[in-house]
Amino acid sequence: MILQALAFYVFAAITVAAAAMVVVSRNPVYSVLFLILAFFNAAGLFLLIGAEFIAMILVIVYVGAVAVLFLFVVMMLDINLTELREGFLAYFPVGALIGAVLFAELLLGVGILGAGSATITGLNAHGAQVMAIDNTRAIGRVLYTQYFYLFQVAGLVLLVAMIGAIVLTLRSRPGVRRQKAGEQINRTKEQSITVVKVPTRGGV
Amino acid sequence: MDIAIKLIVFLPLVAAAIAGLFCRVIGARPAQVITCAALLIAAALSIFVFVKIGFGTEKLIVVKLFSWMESGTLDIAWALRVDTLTAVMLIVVTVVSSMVHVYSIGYMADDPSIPRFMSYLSLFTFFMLMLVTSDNLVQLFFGWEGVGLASYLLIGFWYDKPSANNAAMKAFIVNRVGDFGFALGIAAVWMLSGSVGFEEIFAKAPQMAQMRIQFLGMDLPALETACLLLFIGAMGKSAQLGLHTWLPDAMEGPTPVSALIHAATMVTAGVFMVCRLSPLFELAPTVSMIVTIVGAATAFFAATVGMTQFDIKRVVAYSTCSQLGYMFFACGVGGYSAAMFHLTTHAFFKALLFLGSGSVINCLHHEQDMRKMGGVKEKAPQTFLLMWVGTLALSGIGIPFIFGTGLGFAGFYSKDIMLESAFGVHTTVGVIAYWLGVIAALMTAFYSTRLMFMTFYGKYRGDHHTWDHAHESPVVMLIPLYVLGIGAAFSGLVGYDWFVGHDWRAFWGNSVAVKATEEVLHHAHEVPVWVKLAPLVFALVGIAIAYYFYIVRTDMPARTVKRFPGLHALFYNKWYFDELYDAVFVKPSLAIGRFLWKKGDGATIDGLGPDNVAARAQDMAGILMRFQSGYLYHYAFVMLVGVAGLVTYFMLSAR
Amino acid sequence: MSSWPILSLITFLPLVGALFCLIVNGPKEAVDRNCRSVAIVTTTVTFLISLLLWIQFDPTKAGFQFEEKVAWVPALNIGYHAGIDGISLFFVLLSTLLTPICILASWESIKVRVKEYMIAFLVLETFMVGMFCALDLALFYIFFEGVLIPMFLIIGVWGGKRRVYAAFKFFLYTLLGSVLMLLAIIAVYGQVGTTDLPTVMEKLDLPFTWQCWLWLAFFASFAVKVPMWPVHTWLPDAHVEAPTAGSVILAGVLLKMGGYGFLRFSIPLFPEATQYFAPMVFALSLVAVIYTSLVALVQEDMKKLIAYSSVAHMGFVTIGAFVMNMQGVQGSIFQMLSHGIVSAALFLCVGVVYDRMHTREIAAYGGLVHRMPRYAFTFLFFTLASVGLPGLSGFVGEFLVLLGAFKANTWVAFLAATSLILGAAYALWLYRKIVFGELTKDSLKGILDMNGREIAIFLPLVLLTIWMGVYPNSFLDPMAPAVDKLIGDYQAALKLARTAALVP
Amino acid sequence: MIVGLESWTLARPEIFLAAATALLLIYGVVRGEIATPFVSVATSVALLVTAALLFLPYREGTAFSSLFIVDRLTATMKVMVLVGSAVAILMSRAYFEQAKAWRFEYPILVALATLGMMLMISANDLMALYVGLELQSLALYVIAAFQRDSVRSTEAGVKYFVLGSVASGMLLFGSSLIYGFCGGTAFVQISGALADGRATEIGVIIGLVFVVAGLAFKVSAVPFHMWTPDVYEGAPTPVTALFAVAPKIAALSLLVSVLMGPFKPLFAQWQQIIVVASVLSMALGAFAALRQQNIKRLMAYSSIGNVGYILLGVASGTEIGIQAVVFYLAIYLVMTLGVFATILMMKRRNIMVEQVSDLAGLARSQPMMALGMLIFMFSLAGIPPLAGFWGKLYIFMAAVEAKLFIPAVLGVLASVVASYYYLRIVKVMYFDEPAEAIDRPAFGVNRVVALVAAFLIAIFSLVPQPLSLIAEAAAKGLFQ
Amino acid sequence: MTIGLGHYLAVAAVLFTMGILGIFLNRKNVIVILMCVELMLLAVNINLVAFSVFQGNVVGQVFALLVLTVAAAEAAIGLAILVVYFRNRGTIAVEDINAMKG
Repeated sequence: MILQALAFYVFAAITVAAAAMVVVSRNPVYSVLFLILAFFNAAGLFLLIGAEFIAMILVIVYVGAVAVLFLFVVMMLDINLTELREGFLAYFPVGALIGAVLFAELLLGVGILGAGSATITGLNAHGAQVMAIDNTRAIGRVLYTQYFYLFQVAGLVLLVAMIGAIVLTLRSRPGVRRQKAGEQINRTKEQSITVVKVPTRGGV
Repeated sequence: MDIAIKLIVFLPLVAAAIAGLFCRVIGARPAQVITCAALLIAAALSIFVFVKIGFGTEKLIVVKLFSWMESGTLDIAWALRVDTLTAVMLIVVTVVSSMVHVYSIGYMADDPSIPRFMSYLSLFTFFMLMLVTSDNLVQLFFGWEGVGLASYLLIGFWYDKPSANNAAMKAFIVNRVGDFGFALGIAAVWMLSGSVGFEEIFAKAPQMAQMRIQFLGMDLPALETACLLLFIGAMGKSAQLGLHTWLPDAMEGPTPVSALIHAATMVTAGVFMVCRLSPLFELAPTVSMIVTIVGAATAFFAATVGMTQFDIKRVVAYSTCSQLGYMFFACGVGGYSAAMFHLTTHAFFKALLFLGSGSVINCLHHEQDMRKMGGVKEKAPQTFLLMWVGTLALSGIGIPFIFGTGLGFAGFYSKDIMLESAFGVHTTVGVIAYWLGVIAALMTAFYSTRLMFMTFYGKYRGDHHTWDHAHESPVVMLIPLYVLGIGAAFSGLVGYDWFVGHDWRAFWGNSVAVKATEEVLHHAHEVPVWVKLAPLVFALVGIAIAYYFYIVRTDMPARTVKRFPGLHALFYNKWYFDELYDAVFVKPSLAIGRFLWKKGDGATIDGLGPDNVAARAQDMAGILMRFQSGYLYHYAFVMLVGVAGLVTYFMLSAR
Repeated sequence: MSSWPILSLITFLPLVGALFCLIVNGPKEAVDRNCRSVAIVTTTVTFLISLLLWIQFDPTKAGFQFEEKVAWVPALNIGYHAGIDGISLFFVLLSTLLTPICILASWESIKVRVKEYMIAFLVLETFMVGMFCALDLALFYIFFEGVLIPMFLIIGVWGGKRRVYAAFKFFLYTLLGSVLMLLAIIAVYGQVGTTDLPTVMEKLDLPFTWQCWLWLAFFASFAVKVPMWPVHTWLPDAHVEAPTAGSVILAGVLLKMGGYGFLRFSIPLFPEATQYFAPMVFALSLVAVIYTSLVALVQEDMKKLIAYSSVAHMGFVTIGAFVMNMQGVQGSIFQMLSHGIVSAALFLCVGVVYDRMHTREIAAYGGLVHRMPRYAFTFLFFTLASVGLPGLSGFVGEFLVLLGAFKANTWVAFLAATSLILGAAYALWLYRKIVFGELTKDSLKGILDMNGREIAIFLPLVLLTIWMGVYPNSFLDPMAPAVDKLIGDYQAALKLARTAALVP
Repeated sequence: MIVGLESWTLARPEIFLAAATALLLIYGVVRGEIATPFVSVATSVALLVTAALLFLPYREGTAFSSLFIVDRLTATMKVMVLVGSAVAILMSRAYFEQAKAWRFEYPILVALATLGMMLMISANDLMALYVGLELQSLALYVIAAFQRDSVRSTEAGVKYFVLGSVASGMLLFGSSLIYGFCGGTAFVQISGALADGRATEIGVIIGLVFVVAGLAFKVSAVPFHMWTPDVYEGAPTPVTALFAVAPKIAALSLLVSVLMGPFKPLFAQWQQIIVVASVLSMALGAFAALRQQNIKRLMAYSSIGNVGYILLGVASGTEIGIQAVVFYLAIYLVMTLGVFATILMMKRRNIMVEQVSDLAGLARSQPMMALGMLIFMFSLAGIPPLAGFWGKLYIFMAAVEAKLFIPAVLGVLASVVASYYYLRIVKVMYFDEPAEAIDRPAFGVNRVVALVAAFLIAIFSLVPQPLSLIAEAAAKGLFQ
Repeated sequence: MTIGLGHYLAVAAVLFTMGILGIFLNRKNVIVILMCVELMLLAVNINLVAFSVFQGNVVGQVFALLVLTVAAAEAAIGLAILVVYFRNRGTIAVEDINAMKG
C-alpha cells in the first residue's frame, strides 16, 4: 500500500508540475513536451487504480497522435518565442485569486476537504469491490453493445474532423506536380511508347 | 308672447350671422340695414314685453327651448325666462343697442369693415339678451362669456392697433378671473341645491343658508361661500375694484362699443346677476357686506381717478366704473330695485355721454385728448346740448321736494335712492358706503362738468387743420343721441314709482328679493332730510369747483397738481393697479412659465428622464462595448468569473 | 343587434384600403393620385359606416353592443372580442371622422412618398378603431401599441427637423409605459385565466396590494399616453415635429387612448386602488393643468403651445375620470371628444399657415387677418372653443368636470379652474400674435386665404363644435347608461371591499 | 445487449440524414467542385426530407439502450433545426460564390452539424449529449472559418473554437461530477439519484453549474456569450444566419430537456442560474447593441437578448414556460432567417455590405425590401401586432405564472431599450436620406426567403393559434 | 495511508484549475491555449476514471474513452483552424486576434 501511495504521489506531483510547465514555458515546443509528460504520468495514475485500457489509450492516442500533432503544428507554424508580456503580471493576481477560489470550492464541493467527505467514503465502499473481470474486457463488453450508438457517433465526429481538417487546410496549388497514381497505372502501352521505325543505315 | 321673446333674443343672432358670414356678398349697406332693423324690431318687441310683464299680471314667463346638458342629476335647459327684472334689462339692452346700431352707421361710415362691426354688435346684443333671459346659472354663464367674447372682438376691432389688441386680451383675461369665481360659484350652488335653475335654487335658498361647506380645507357657511364666488364673477364683469383694470383700457374700441358694452349693458351684467340672485344674496349677510364695501370703494376710487384723466373716453369710463360701484353697494345693502333703477337710468345717460363723446371725437377727427379740445360747442351745438343733459343726469342734479319726489334728471332719482338705501339700513358699512358715495358724487359732478368745460368751452387747443374740418355729427348719429337724451332726462322721473316708489311691489313681482327690498325701501324713504340733500349739495359743490378750475381760474388745476403731487400721481396713474398687477401676476407668470419650461421640462424632466436615460443607456452600451475587447483571454476570463461566481453563490447559500 | 360584423368592418376596412395602396404601381404621379383617392374613399366610407353605429346604437343600454366574439388564440384564452358601449362609441366615431380629415389635410402638403403615407394612415386608423372596440385585454393591447408603428413612421418620415428625436422619444416613452401594462394584463390573465374583458370584470378579485401594483402598471401606460405630468415631455416634441395630420391624429385620438384606458380598465378592474390613488391622480393632473398652462404662456412655437395646452386640457380629463361621479366622468369623456375635435382643428389651423410659410415660429407671423379673414375666423373659432367658451364644445366638458370635481374636492375644482384664466391667456396671446396686428412682414404679404379644400376640412369641425356645445345631449345621452354602470359598479365594489374589511 | 429494430426505426430520420450526407459526400468527392450546386440543393432536400420523416409517421420512445429519446418536444425542435439549416444552406450560394468559397463541403458540414444537433436534442444520457454536442460544435467551428482566406472568418473560427472547447471542458467537468455523485450518466439514473436526496449536495450543484455553463455557452447566454458578437460578425454571413438559428434552437432544446429532465429535482437551484443568465442576457442584448454599426454584430446582440427571453420561459419551469420557449423559437427562427436573407441581399456595386448605415434610404430605393425588414424589426422588438409580440407575451405569461415578477419587469424594460436599436434600423431605412443605393436584389433564394418570412410573420401575427397548438403539443411531452 | 478517490479528485481539480487559468493567464499563443484545454480534458478523464473505478461501474471509463476520441478530433480541427488563421495573419499570438471587438 505504501508503495502504491508513493507511486501515486510521484505520478500526481509530476503530472501537476508538468501541467504547470505547459502553461508557463516560454517555448511552445517545451509546452508540448511537458504536455506529453503530464499525459504519461496521468496514464500512470490510471494504471494505479486499475484502468489499464484507458491508460494505454491515453498513451497511444494522446501521446502518439494528438501531442505529436501539436508538435508538428508548432514546428510548422514557426512561432517565435514571445516574451511574457506585462499583461501577464497585471492580470495574474486577480486571475490567480479567482482560480484559487474556484479551486478551493472544487475541493470543498466534491468533498475532498471538510463537510462532504461522507459522500466520498460512501463511494469508496462501492469501489472496494474490484471488478470481477479485467478492465479491458469490461469496456469491450459494453462499448459495442450498450454504447454502440456512442461508438457510431464518435465515428461521425472523427469524420467531421477529417472533412474539417481537409477543407480548411488542403490547398491545390497550381503548378505543383503531383504523382497521379491512377494515370500511371492506367497508362497503356499505346500511350507511353511510340514505336518508331528508324530507317537504318540512313545516317544522321 | 313666446314668439316675441324668441324674436327679441334671436333676431340679433340671425342678423349677426347674416352680416358676419355673408358680409362680402351683401356689402356694407345691407348689413347695416339688416342689423339695425333687427334691433329696432327687438327694441319694439321689448317694449311690448316690458309693458306686458311690468304692468301686467303675468309676472313670469319661461320659454323652454330645448335641453342643453343632462348628466346624472344635472339637467340644464336652454330657456328664456322673462320677468320684470329681465324685462327691464330687455328694454335697456335693446333700446341702447338699437340706438348704438343706428349711431354706428354714422360713426363708422369710413371704416372698411362695417359688416363685421355690425355683426359683432348684433352678436353682442344676442349674448346680452341670452344673459338677461337666462333661466339658469349656466345659461347666464353662456351669455356672460358670450358678451365677454363680443367685448373682446369689439375692443380689438381695430386689430392693427397693438394697444387695442392688448386691451382686448386684457379685458377677456381679467374677466376670466371673475369667471373663475363665477364658475366655482355655479358649482357650489349646484352642489348645495342640486340644481342650477333659478326657481329650484331660490326654493332651496333657506336650506342652503343653513348648510356648511368644506371649501379649500375650510369649513364655511355654504351660501356665503357660493355667493362670494358668484360675486367675484360679478366683480370681473362689472369692473369692480381689483378687477376694474380692463375697463379703461377697453376704450381702445370704437366709441359706440364703449357706449353699448362698456357703459350701458355688459358691465352692468354683474349688477344684474346680483339682483337676479338677490334671493341668495339677501340670505348671505357677510357677502352682502363685502359687496357693499367693494361697491363703495369702487365708486370712490374710480371717481378719484376720473378727476385726473385727460382722455375723454377714459373719464367716462372711470365714471362708469364708479357708477357701477354705486349699484353694487346698493345691492349690498339690499336695495336691489334701487340698483336696477340706477342701472336703467345709467344706461341711458352713460350711453348718451359716450355717444356724445363719440360725436365730439368724430367731430375732431378722432382726437380723444381733452387737452387738445376746447370750444367745441360752436361746431357741435346739438351734441353740446345733449352732453349737458347727460352730465347733469350723471351728476344727479334735480330740484328736490317738488312733486313729492322732486324733479330732476334721471340720475337724481336713482343715485339718491341708492344713497338713501345705504344710509337707511343703519349699518356701519351702510353709513360708510353712504359717505363714500356722497364724496364720490362730488367728484362725479366735478369730473363730468370738467369734461364739459374742457371740451366745449374756452378756446380750441388742437391744431387748426382739424378745427377747420370740425363739424356737427350727421343726423343718423344725432337721432340716437336725442333718444337717449330723452331717456337720460326723464327715465328717472317716469320710473321712480315703479322701480323704487310705492308701486314697486306690483312692478317687480318676485323678480328681486322681496323681503330685503321691502325693508330697504322702507328705510330709505324714512331717512332724514339732510341725507337726501347731501348728494345734491355735494354735486353742486363739485360743479362749482369745476367751474372755478376750468372756466374762472384755468391755472388752478396745474397749481393743485403742484400742491399735491403725490396724490395726483396716485390718481393719475390709476392707483398703480396696472403696474402692481404686472409686477405681481403677469411678469411672475411668464417668468415661472419660462422657468418651468426650460428648467422644469427641459432640464429636470427631460434631463433626468428620457434624455438622461438615453444618455446613460448609451454610456452603458459604451462600457459593454469596451468589455467586448476582442481578446480571447478576456472572454475566457468572463466565463470563468461567471462559473466561479455561481459556484461561490451556491457554496455560500448552501451553508 | 345587427347580424353583420359592423365593428370588424369598420376596423379592417382601412386595412383593405392600405392593401390596395400597397399594390398600386406605376409612374409617381399616378401612384400618388391613386393612393390619395383610395385613402380618402376608404376612410370616408369607413366614417359613413361608423355613423350607422350611432344610428343603431341603443342609448338606453349600459352594456356592450354590436358584440363580436371569435376564439382567436384558444391556447391562451385570447379571443377576438369587439363591442362598444356608450363610452367607446364616440371615440370610434372620432377616429373615423378625423382620419378622412387628416387625409384631406395632407392632400397637398405631403408630396413625397405619398403611398407610404396613406398606407400608414390607413393602418393607423385600423389600430385606433380596433383599440376602441376591443373587449379583450390582449386585443386591446395589440391595437394600443400597434398604433406606435404607423405613428413612428409618420413622425419620422414626414416630420420636421428634429423628427428623429421626436419619433424615438414618442415611441420609446409610450412603449415604456405600455410594457408595464402588458405585465399587468398578464397578471390579470394569470388570475382569471382569460383576457376577455367582460369575464375579467366579473371574476377579477384581487387583494388590495395587488390591485395597487396592477393599477400602477396600467397607470404607467395610460399616464404616458394621456399624457400626465411629469411624463408629458414627449408630447410637445412629437407634436412639433409631426406633420400636420400626424399632430391632428396625435392630439385628436392618440391622447384619448389614455383617458379611455382609465375608464375602460383602471377604474372597473381595480376599484379600490382607483380610490386609493385618486388623490395622486388629482395632484398630477392639477400640476399638469397649472404647470403646462404656464409653460404654454411662453412658447415660441405654435404647435408647442397647442401641445402644452393639450396637456393642460387632458389634465381635466383625468380629473374628471377619477372624481367618479356622473358629471365628472361624462365631462371627462366629453372633454376628450371636444378636445379631439378642437385641438385637431387647431393643429389643422397651424398646418394651414405652415403649408404656406413653412415655419411654426410665432414670431414669423402677425396680421394674418388682413390677408386671410376666413382663416382668422376659423382660428378664432377654435381658439375660443379651446378656451371653453360656453356654447362651443370645450365648455361642456370642462364645466361638467368642474362640477364633478367640486363635488369631490373643492381644492381640485379650485385649482383646476385656474385654467380658465391661464387657458384664455395663452390661447388669446397666440391668436393675437399670429392673426392680429399689422401685416408688416414681407413674407406674409402674398399669403393666400384658405381654399375650398381647406374650408371643406374645417366646416364639419366647426359645425360639430357648435353642435357639441349647444346640444351636447346627443352625445351625453348615449354614454349615460354606460357611465352610470361604471360608477355603480365602482361604488358597489368599494362597498363590498369595505364590508369585507369589516367582517374579520 | 442487441440493438433492436425499434431503435433503428426511432432513429430513422437521423440514419437517413447520416446516410444521405455520406452519399453526397462521396458524390462530391468524386465529382469535385462541379458538384457543389447539386450537393447543396440535395443536402437541403435531405434535411427537409429528414424533417418530414420525423412526423411521417411520428413515433416516440427511447432507443439504443435509452441513450436516445424521441418525443414531441424533440421532434418539434428537430424540425425547426432542420428547416433552419436547410434554408441557411439555400441562402448561402450567392454569398459563397461571391467569396469564391463555394464548395460542396459546406453543405455536407452543415448537414453533419445538423445531425449533431438532432443527436443532442435527442440525448438521453450525458455521454450522448456530449458526443452530439461535439459533432455539432466541431462542424460549426469549421464552417465559421470556412472562408479560409478571410482574416475575419478564420478569426471567428479561432475564437469560436477556443472558447467552445473551454465550454466543452466545463461541461465535461460538470458531467464527470454529476456522474460521480449520481452513479451514472443516463438521465433517468441522474434524476433518480437526485430525487433520492442527493439534490442538495454541493458537489452535485457544482456539477450542475458547470453543465449549465457549458450549455449556456452554446445558447450564448450571458456571461458565456462573449464569443457571439465576434463570431457573428466574422463568420461568413450565411454561416452567421445558420448560427443564429439552428445551433441556438438545438442548444436551447437540449437545455430544456436536461434541466427539465434529469435535473428537475434541482429546479430550485437551476432556476436561479437561469434567471440570472436570462436577466443578464436581456439586459446585455438590449444595451450593448445600442451603438453597433455592423448589422451582423447587432444581430448577435439581438440574439443574445432573445435568448434571454427564451431563458425566462425555461426558468419558469412550467408547461406554459416550455410552450413559450417552443413558440418563441419558432417565431425567432422565421424572423432571423428573414433578417439574414435581407442582409444577404445588401449589395452595393455587387459587393456585400453589412453596415447599418448602408441601409440608408432603403425605403425609397427598395421599398419591398425595406418593408420586409420593417416587419422583422418590429417583430423582433416585440411590438404588437407582429408575431414577435406573441412570443414575448407567451414568455411573460409563463414568467408571471411562475411568479418571476422582477425578472419579468426587467425583461420588459430591457425590451424597451432593445426596441431602440431595432427602431434605429427602421429609422435608417425610412427616415434617412438615401446613401448610394443598394443594388436591386436579383431574384433568388434570399428574396424568396425574405418574402416568405415576412409573409409568415404576418400570418403568425394574425393567426398565432397553429403555432401555439404545436407548442402545446410539444411541451406536453415533458409533462406527462 | 490509502489512496482514495479524494486524492484523484484533488489531482483532477488541480489540473482543471491550471488548465482554466492557463487559458487566460497565458499571453503567448493560441496553441498553448489548446494545450490547456487538453489539460482540462485530462482532468475530466481523471475524474471519470476515478469515479468509475471507485463506483465499480465501467460507464466512466467509456465516457473517458469518448472524451479521448473527441479530444483528438477537436485537436485536429483546432489546429487546422489555427493553420488557416496563421496563413492569413502570419501570427497566432493571442494578442493579435482581435480584428473584431466592441
